[in-house]
Amino acid sequence: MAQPKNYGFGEEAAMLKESARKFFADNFSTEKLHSMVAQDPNPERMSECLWDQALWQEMVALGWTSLAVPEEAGGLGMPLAAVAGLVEELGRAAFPSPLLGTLNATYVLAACDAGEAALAAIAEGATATLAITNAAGSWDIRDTGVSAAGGKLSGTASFVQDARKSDYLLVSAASGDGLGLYWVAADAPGVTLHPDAIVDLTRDQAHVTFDNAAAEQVGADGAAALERALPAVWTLLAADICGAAEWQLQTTVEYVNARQQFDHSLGFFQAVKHPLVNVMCAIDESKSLTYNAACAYDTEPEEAARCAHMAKASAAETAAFASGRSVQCHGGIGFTWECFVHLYFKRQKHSQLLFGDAAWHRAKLADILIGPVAA
Amino acid sequence: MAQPKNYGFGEEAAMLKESARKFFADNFSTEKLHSMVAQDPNPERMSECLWDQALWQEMVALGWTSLAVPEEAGGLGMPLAAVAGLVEELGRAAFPSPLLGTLNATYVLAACDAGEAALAAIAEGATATLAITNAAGSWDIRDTGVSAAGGKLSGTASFVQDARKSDYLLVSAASGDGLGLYWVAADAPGVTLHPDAIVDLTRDQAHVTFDNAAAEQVGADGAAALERALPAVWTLLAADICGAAEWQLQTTVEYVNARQQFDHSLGFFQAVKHPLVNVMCAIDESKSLTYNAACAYDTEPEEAARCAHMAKASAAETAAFASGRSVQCHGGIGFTWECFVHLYFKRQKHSQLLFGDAAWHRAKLADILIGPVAA
Amino acid sequence: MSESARKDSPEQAEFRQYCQDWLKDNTPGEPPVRLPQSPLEIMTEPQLAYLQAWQKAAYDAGLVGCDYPVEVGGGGREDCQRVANEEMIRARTPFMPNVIGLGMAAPTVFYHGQEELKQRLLPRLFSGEDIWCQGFSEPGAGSDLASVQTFAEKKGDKWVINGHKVWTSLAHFAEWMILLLRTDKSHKYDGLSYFVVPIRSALGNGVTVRPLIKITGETGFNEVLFDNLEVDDSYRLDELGKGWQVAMTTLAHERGAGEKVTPRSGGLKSAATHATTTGNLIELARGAQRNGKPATDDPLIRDRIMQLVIREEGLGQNQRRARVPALQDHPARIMLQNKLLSSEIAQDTASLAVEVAGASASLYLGDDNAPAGGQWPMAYMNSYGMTIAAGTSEVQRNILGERVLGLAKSK
Amino acid sequence: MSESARKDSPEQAEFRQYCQDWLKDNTPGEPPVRLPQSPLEIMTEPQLAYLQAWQKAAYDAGLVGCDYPVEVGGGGREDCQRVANEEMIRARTPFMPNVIGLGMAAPTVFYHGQEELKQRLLPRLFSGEDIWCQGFSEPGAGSDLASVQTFAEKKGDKWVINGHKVWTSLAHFAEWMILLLRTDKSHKYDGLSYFVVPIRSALGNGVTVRPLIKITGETGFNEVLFDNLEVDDSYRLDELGKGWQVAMTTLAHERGAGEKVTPRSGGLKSAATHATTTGNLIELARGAQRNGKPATDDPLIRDRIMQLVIREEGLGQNQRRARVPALQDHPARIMLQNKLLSSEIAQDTASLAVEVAGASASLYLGDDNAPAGGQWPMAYMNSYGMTIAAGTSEVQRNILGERVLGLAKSK
Repeated sequence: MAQPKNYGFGEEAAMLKESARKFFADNFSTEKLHSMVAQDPNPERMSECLWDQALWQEMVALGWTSLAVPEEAGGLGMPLAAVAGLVEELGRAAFPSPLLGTLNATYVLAACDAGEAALAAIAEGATATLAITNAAGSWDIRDTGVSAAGGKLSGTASFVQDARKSDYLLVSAASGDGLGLYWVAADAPGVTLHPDAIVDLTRDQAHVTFDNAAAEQVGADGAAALERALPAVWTLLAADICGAAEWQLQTTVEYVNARQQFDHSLGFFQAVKHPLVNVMCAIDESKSLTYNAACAYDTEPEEAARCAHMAKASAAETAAFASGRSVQCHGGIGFTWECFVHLYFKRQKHSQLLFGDAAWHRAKLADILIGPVAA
Repeated sequence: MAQPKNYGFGEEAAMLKESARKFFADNFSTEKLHSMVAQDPNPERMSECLWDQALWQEMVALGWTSLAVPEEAGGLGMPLAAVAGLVEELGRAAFPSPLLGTLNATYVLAACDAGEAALAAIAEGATATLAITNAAGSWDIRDTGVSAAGGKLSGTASFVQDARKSDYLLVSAASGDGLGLYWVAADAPGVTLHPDAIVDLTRDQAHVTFDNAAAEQVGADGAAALERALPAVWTLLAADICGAAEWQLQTTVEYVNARQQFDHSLGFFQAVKHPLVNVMCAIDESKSLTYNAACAYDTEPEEAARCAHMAKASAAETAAFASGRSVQCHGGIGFTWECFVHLYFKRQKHSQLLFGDAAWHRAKLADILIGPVAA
Repeated sequence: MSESARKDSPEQAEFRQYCQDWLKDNTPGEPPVRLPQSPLEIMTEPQLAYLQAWQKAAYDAGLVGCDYPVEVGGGGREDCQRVANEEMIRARTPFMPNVIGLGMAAPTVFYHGQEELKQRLLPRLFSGEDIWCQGFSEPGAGSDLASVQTFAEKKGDKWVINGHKVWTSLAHFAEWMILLLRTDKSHKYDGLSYFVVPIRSALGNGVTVRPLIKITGETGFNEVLFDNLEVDDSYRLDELGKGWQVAMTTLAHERGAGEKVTPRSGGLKSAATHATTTGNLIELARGAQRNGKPATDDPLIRDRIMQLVIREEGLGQNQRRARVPALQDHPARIMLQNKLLSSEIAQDTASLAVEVAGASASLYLGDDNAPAGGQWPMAYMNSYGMTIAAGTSEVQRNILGERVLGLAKSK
Repeated sequence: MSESARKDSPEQAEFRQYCQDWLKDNTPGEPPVRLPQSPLEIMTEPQLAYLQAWQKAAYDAGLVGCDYPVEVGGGGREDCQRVANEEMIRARTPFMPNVIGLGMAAPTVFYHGQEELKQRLLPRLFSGEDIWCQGFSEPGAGSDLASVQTFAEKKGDKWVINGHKVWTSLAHFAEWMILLLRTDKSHKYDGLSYFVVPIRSALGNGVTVRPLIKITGETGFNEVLFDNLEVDDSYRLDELGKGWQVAMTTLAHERGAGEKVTPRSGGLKSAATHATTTGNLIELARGAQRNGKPATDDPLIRDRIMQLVIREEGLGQNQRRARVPALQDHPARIMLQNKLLSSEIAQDTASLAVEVAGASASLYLGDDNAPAGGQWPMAYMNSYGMTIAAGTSEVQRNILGERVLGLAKSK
């Protein structure tokens, strides 16, 4: 199936993106974000989970959590290209929420053989997140820290994103039959959330222990489902990064235009101007690759992994680069807690490494384009 | 044995370096170099070997070819730190000559068990070069394209530097007893030089075929001798690169100071200024590491490989970076044959890759500092 | 149906079919001579003749200048050049030799020339019968283009031109030149005017063309000296003193940001010779050895090639996204990056290829053992032409910072 | 004999032996509190007390201020501070808390203060009893230091100071501040003067110190507000209007390019806490997993670590080469690179460490599972303090380009 020239990003998608941008602009300024999540600067602070639940309920009411749910499961069944547009705006606002986790779970469930009930729950407003990573932080599909036997889970899932904002966990677990996927309420018996104390102030994270916890198997061939769905996960994270990076760029441009040194605005100096241009070019590369990956996911599944590896590899580099320049170009003020750039800096460093850093994705891409290394 | 603080770079070394600089400044301007080697710009030209043999004879008379020959073999036995100083000046002048090859051969011979006669020949003014690389351009010691049997050589040595300027070849060859080193006149029966058509106008290069050619074995354990001596080879090449890079930097600085655009000299613009500062810092790193490597070779042989890998890895990067900036900062004129920067650009690209590029040396360094990768 | 065809208007759809049909029968076969890497490097008459014949055929068939009015020799179509380009590139036709004419001179003459001049010059420009060159840069005016000193003095109703232009690609074949010069020494920008001038017919009679040799050893561009060349006032484009504004039209089209789509065929992927692409880089790496194994097995090489693959694909996807209005942040933001990014990607690709080739990268065109015939080191050197000419990368970054991000002008 | 001792003068050799003997018995044991990563980040009184006690002991033993004259509290020795530093670093003593005093205030007061002032201030500076801070930067004067607006107005024989300084490390503990201010609004550079002013004794009486919180969440620097602070004219250094020249003495010493060697102990390698070195990075990589194997087995990680190892060693060897006159290209060329290179190497080292830690790099100081206690992400964030403070990397490159390469001033 050939890809549409416009990424399948039609009018409906454009309206969704525009309305999301307006929603965050109207309801959730960076100032509000800062006053919500950055109350306690103590670097040894315990883990916190601070978010605007009232606003979240509005988002649910707008249907944003069920966008990706297939129509037959009660959702809107919108293409990933449209969802990516929404997530780009989410990233631009750095809005703390379980949206990304819920979307991720949606794509995985949709690739499962028995995900209908869980998808229906999501379509009705339930939130969820992926619990598929082991304590070593491996991004390889088969590396889980959880095992399953007789429908019960044991072990630990680490680096679970926005766990405390999520009603359900979608867990990968190994058993004699291979890797399975399981759906379990976050507050189910035998499930314990251990919040992590993390750098990123706009997310929460936990490791989750399972002590013989009863769970519903939703995917018998978990590896196949993850292989199909992870390109969507990478694409959405790339979209989030692009939005956040655009905020970093625009905020920094504003600052260097206003700040005067040596009788010129800072933006006059090529040592400031050229790196910011490079940031812009990096963002554009990542954005274009993100929509390409979304479109491939929607229309050419056999190309989805290749395109998504490119998108996340590019976005990971963009996240790191845009973050570094946003602080450096802000100078001394950028190094303080009171300047908002640190919020995005920390979110981006987190996103950069999540679900595979640039080198990891490039290695996978090379396996596709060049072929694996001879043993 | 502890290293001297000053790299063992004493008064004698300083005088040698200073006199070499003066020698080239007085006798061999870049203009002279250009008119000698750049007569034929045709990119499909055949291989050429253009050099100033009269000046070379003066250098031999000054004793420069026997500097590194041990005193007991009739040479001056100067430390590598001092020789590196001379080679830095050679690189700055980009002087086409068999000096580097002869010095390389000297260090390898000095590490051999039966190199005395060959060293004596060098002390008396003979020139030589290493023929230790196979057609695949492998820099690993054991990868030779030549085999030995009964004192006769067969096969091909590739990428032999300044072959047509050399009286003798020092050849590595595999036999049933392992890797041996052999000394053979370049015009001996059974030895045929096939000149390569190369980019670099300041060197000549050839592949050499051996057809049952009689040769004298000078090193029974060739691998051990090369392992001992190659750090000196890498260090001298790094020194050559540093000298050439300094020429590139100074020439470019002069140009950007003179050239006016937008009512300022080009050097006013940070997009020119900062890259040139980065070139300077890269050169200084490489220089410091080069003298450190030379000093280690002289005084702490067990550290020689570690330090020389650093020096050549650093210098290879510096060669590439300084070359790129020298052309870019010269703008349109730098892109022409008539501007001298192309001579150094081409020499540096050649040096960058010769005897191991940056990544190759870093991989070897990692084996030393981290330990080899578990199989 | 191809992806490009998906959004065709009826006119475009019909034209696309026409192009496909014509190209099926008329795409030229193997060239009788080795072609250069780009039209700007055409060195010999046989190269030129082969490429000129192709351009003429394509023009006669209506695939060149489609969107220009019929009166000036165009096809009178609407937004069809894009379609013709897509089909010619798909058909891997050779490139067209009159690149400066098509990409820069045609839109400039069209938007700023008098009607009579357009009707006279454009048909032979489109057909490739008249090759054009560009006289902008001077020894003292590179990045700072507005400081050109070539001067035209009014004598009667003629202009007498004196000066010195450099880096003029194709001047040795050109009939015409677009020429930025000075008619008033007292104003930097407002003292500039813009002419078209005959080159070939004035050789030895006010015009001297001297080849410049490139760092690679190739010829291909020239310096052009004007010594009292007399030209008619009708060769002036737009008003006196408006040369800078006219030049902006030229440069916008050069950067791909102009109103007219440049007729393009061939392109990198169909070049008869070696192209600086990651695909070719991977081929090189498969054949090169590193530590006794194919270089494609080296994780560092793999990673660095993938970095370039991603940049190359990003650039391609930029072009695609630039046509989706809802995914734009600023109208010119993507298009103004093209030249900067494509030249730097090409440079880094060639640079990595040289590293991958390793010791063999020392071998040049004249060597039988050189990988890819020695074209990688040549491509690497030529890449500096791309990052320097037509606005250095430094100037491109200024333009992007100032026009798109709104940062203060660095000058 | 150690390599450092090889070139000692007789005085230095004797002094070195003395230092070694003293340090054998007097190097402090494990600190009772967790120490910060650098003296500039001292946050608590117990940290300060421990470090102050060490500095006092070292001063009393003659290891601090050795090269200053006896009259100002120094040791009256010649080129011996270097020796003491080497031995203290070898002995892995803690760092000294009064870094700004020792490194910047002492040489400035010494070269520009009146005799009486020197004799009064320097002994307690060397001993660490009086902590010093630096009042240069302002909200509107960062890289463009000469645009400071803090103003001193002459009233009788007193000066009345009003203004706002920022990024003043250690101000919350400081007795004294070196202060660059304006005494004339009509000249940018020549309107500047330089004072030493009491901070602690004037708190609430013309001086307010407010902590600023860093991006990491740590405190450690401050803003200092002057509201009609009265100071005596004897606190002025050098002539009125010569503040910029005096500040150059301060900055030269800050960049390690001044005449006086700064007393230094500890240093990165002996810091009680985690240091941003490639050695620690390799340890981290040994413990981290990548694709099911130690990250030290990953060829890309190995390569990138080696890039940093080489830069780190290059910086160290630069220091060594800077003392070999025959291997210099320009007197200040190497030393002026120090700050730029060391800060960027630290930044890149911490950045790579964060990548090596991977998912675990999300974990911060308060998390029990954080690799190295979460100090790598903190070090990465703190590294921007290093590339921004005391002349941003951009300003450092200007300085190098202008002073060493002789390029035109960018302003």
